[in-house]
Amino acid sequence: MFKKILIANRGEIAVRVIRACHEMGIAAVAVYSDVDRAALHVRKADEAYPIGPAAASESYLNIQKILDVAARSGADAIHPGYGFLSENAKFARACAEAGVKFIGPTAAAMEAMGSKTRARQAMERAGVPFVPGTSRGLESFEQAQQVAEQIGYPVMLKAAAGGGGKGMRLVHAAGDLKSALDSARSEAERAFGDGEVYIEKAIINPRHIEVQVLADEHGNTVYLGERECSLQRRHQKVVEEAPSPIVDPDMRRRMGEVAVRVAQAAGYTNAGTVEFLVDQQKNFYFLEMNTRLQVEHPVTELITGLDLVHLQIRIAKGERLPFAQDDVKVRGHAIECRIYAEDPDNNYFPSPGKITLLLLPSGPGIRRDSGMYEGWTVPMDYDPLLAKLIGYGTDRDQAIGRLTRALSEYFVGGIKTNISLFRRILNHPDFRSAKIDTGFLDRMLKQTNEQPDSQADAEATEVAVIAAGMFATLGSAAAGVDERSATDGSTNTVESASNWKAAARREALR
Amino acid sequence: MFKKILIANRGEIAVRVIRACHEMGIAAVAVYSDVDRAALHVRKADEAYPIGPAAASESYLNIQKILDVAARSGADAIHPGYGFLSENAKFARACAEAGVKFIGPTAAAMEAMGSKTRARQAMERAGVPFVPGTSRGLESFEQAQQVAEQIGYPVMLKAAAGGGGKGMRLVHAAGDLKSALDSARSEAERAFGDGEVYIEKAIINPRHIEVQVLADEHGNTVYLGERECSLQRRHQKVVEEAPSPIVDPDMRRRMGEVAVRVAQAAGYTNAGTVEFLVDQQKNFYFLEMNTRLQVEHPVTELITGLDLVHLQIRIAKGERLPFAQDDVKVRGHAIECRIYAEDPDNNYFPSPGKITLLLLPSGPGIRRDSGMYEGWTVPMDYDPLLAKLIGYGTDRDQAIGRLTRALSEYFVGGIKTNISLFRRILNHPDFRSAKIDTGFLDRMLKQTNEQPDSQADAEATEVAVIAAGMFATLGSAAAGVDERSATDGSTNTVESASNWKAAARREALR
Amino acid sequence: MTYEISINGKNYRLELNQSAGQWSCRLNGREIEVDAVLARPNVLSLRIGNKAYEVKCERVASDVHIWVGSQRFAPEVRDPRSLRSRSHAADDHGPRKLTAPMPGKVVRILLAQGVEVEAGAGVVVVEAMKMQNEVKSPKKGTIQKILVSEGAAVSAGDVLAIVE
Amino acid sequence: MTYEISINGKNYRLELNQSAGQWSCRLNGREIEVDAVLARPNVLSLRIGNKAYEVKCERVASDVHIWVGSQRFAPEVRDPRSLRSRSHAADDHGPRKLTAPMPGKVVRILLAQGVEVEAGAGVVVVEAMKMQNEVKSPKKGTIQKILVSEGAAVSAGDVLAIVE
Repeated sequence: MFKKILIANRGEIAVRVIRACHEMGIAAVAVYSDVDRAALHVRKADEAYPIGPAAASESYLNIQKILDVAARSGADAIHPGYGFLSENAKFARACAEAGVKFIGPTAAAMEAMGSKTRARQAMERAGVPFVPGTSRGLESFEQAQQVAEQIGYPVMLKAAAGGGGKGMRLVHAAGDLKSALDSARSEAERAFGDGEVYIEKAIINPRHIEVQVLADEHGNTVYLGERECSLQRRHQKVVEEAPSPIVDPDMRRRMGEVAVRVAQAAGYTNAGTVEFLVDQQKNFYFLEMNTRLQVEHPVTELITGLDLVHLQIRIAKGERLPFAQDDVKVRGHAIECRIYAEDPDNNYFPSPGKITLLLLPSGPGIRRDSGMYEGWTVPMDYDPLLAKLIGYGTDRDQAIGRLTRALSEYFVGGIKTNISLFRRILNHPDFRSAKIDTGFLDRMLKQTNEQPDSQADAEATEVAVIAAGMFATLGSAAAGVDERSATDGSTNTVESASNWKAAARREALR
Repeated sequence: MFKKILIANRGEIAVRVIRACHEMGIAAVAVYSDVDRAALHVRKADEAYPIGPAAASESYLNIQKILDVAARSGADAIHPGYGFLSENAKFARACAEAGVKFIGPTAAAMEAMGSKTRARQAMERAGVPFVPGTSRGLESFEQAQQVAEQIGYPVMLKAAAGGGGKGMRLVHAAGDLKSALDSARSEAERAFGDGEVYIEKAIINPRHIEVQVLADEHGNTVYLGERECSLQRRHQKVVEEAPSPIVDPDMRRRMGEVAVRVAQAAGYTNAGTVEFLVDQQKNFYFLEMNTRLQVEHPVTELITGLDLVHLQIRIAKGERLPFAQDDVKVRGHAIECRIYAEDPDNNYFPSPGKITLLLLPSGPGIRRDSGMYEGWTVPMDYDPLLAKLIGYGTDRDQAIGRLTRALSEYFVGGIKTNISLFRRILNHPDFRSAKIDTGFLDRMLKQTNEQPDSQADAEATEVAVIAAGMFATLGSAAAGVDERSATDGSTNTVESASNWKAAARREALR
Repeated sequence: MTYEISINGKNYRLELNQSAGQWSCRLNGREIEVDAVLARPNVLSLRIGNKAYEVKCERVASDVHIWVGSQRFAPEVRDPRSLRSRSHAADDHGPRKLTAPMPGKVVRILLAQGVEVEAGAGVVVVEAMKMQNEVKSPKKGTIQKILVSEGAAVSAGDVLAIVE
Repeated sequence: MTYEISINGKNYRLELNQSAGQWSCRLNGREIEVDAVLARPNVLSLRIGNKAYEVKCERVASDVHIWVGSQRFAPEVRDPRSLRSRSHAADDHGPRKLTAPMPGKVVRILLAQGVEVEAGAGVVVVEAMKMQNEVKSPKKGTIQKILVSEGAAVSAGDVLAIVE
């Protein structure tokens, strides 16, 4: 087995991988930027190396710096986590050249999947179902018109190099096609330096369902069931669950077999995810393959009883999959909430800052993967994901019940989080009855917050009044260390690294 | 479903039952003694009622006080947890008479199991395998001699009303029988007010393996696999796991079917546990039935994917078991560590006091059921169980790996705990290879702590020296609120209830 | 000790006395049986009658919030030794401050000093975690002052501009 | 700042200076590269060279323990502004105190004032959590003084008796 693994990431996923290393008796090497010295992944690692300023381009995205640390620390493998360099073929190749094992697919497999249109050609040969449309970029507006007529409106324009909704346009009628095509192209050009745009039939209110696959380096590929990821905001997943409430064993098998064909067509190894769009008739269409570990991998772990990171490491070491497809059994139901540092009262804008009070949920069926701790200052430089709260239950209702209970125990003071959002989602009748699609969340957020029970409300208000008086009476004794640190953000740090104001100044100088 | 459930208990199990109530949308009523006002179960409940002084006999064991709270709060059911009144037939009957549903078996079923000898007679009729010996109390020393000759030495003398090793004597030779019988009788008399003693063939180095059963009130009884509970100190379980490393599917079925027969013979309903002794040839003998939820129930929940407390409540409400025996599938492996407030450097004597620093483990495969929190003062009046840390894995090795990892994250400052003990157990070659029996732990504790790696040791010592200097340099800033509360145990409490000194004074006055 | 406490514009008169850990409490003259334990700093285990509540006190910069279970309240407590009183009251008269809703970096100033502004119009753009946030005018009026410049780092609560 | 620190009888000379969050450190004259962040009170995230350690400082009554990962140390730090120095040193001469290992209740006094006592002989029995704990004499000698009476409540570290 590997002796030492470098984790080229930060936050909850870095902590999660470090834990897997320790569980397998492998030393874990952390890297951190100037604003992350006090981060949890540095506390938990066996070795930690600074790799530069807050800006990711100068630290977590800097291939040379990370390979230098690998060399200095003597790490024999690198886990990229998700985001940052995880889907960077150049990095995978550089690792291979440096003689460090990249825990993930080969650079070639990444590139095959990197461009949506090229991936599509390979997949079509493998008989993978696609949304009707062009498999390559459009040459001309005329061609766009022609194809749109064939497949029928509404149609969707998408950037070939795209992702995250950039360069995407929904077109309802022929009249709007020209302007939409132009703006999609220029947006794609700006965003990806590549204006290539293709056209597809638009699926209205689709579900986003993805299939987890695992492939070893000896030609064995299996699927581990699906994840329902339809709850999104700004093309950002917010709640994921497994299994999908609409997928039955037969559909699971059919989607799984397609996913395996996709992986095999790309010569894929290690863990990957095949994304599908599912329409109201439960037809599923290949969307893209994510060549990394997903944020939402825990829901699959809970319903299959497997540890995907352990398996990633074993596969990277050259081991064979320790089980066959028939051994994979889905049991129970799991739901994940992504806890973000966002302000619900301010259109969910990011809310970095110091965590002055943290009360943690635990107990039956609750898994918490977190990168935060009380006293830590959330830097303003990175993705606002703080932690993931995952609930498991014998069935979906129990999972929802446990998660609701755990959310009521969870308290993050000092910064704003989206915890209240999950209460709304989990209580929403359409979510309870699993009537969800990629438009659900935006629709729900447009609704005014359902009227709270006014009597309970009045009672809670009186409690708040009494408590406010008590805290005033108790004064600083009741505030403990928190009050001090609230007024002096630096009391929790010996050095100034994680004092965000300093970070902000550095930021401002760039 | 029930509207409101009273939890007649404290500590981690009260919290665990409150959570189940909230997950099912049921209001939870807590009761607490004077020294438990600040306890976690009071914080988490919807209603909380004081029931008197610290002494359990005047609070948690006081049937009338608890029924009074049930009446005042309008609770329609009572969950007794484990210990305290959980196996008290009088209490179960009093609840029935008061028109409050007791969540557990009937008083009659408890009484049938209460006396080991009477239980034995019922069981023998049901064809349950027993350790050779007398099924009823010994009339005379002569009879004892006679039986001992028949079954052969070594033999074990046991108190009929017994438990916890009281009134138990191991006799190796005929010469020791007389004195052993006399002392066993007088000890049983003192302990249980009942000197009835019986005799059994002594099983040397047995395993203690128990089977979880569930019975609804419509005649359906199922078993949920076994738990290996051989790791004990002073007849107190310390580590439990499921499944047992030595039980294969066939043995599981045979033990399970016997357990179901035992339950049915007693007309048992709700959750119960049938304990077996297993000898080195894997013969299993009925020991006793515990008519309550066990401390170690979580390991069964993790490998079956079920929630036993939810099921207890549904069964008590009159629902049918929602599954059949064939639907029960064992998957993966789970191990539980009982975190006690004990001092490993002082022969594991209890160590109550104020928890000044608490770092909590979480992440994949880790479940934490706890009754403690940072700033809480562990009262000196009750069982020292603070929390349970349970690790789940695809297999036993992964469960051990995850648990070892989580233990290294777990830190309880201000009081002594037995966390270090689990590290020794989990690293012990005999435990790793599952060569365990009820004598394992005492043997291990006799061994001197295995020599630590002296080089790593020297390194850690230097780290400690440097850190000590840094803490000295940083002074009180580094101590935060903890230093204050360490010198003034009352800063964390507005009232004096949880200030243990006050509690101790009250204690002293009794 | 007597407090004037207002929540959502509603005013309460709270008489609170503590002796030997026992509390006596009158809310708007009504006697209420209360009992409290400070479980840890800023966390109260509160009993009112026999109902139990976990109440959290959140102190961020100039704000104090009280959480009852999952509900958040922003009480204003008036008393010498009180939690800092907050009173950017709801009236639209006189100058109003625009404050940064989060720490971040000022990336754009949308309106210059002295110009007219509609209620809800964006004035300053603050960026954090790669997202931009338009800070909007709370009222119709004119921009009396812009207190930050582009590129400046600001913390939550910092005053960015004043509208009159 | 220079400290004399001893652990398990071994003495170390530690020179430690902090400026602008940067530490300089010499241990027994050897220069060591260190870097530390106080993650939260009593928890240091320490880097020595590139090795990372989570170090906890546990303060209970008169004891201060330093935990490196899962290993516990009882350092004695000598310096004016230091952690409280502890020195019930290992020498057997002069009077020695018997202290309560845990809070509890004195249930029995086994030996009276003035009597001879063997090293390791039980002197006082303290009960907590329904278990009884014999507090034993640290040395051979005579019981100079019994400072508690049966039924008394004691906290961890309280002196129960003195053996001379």
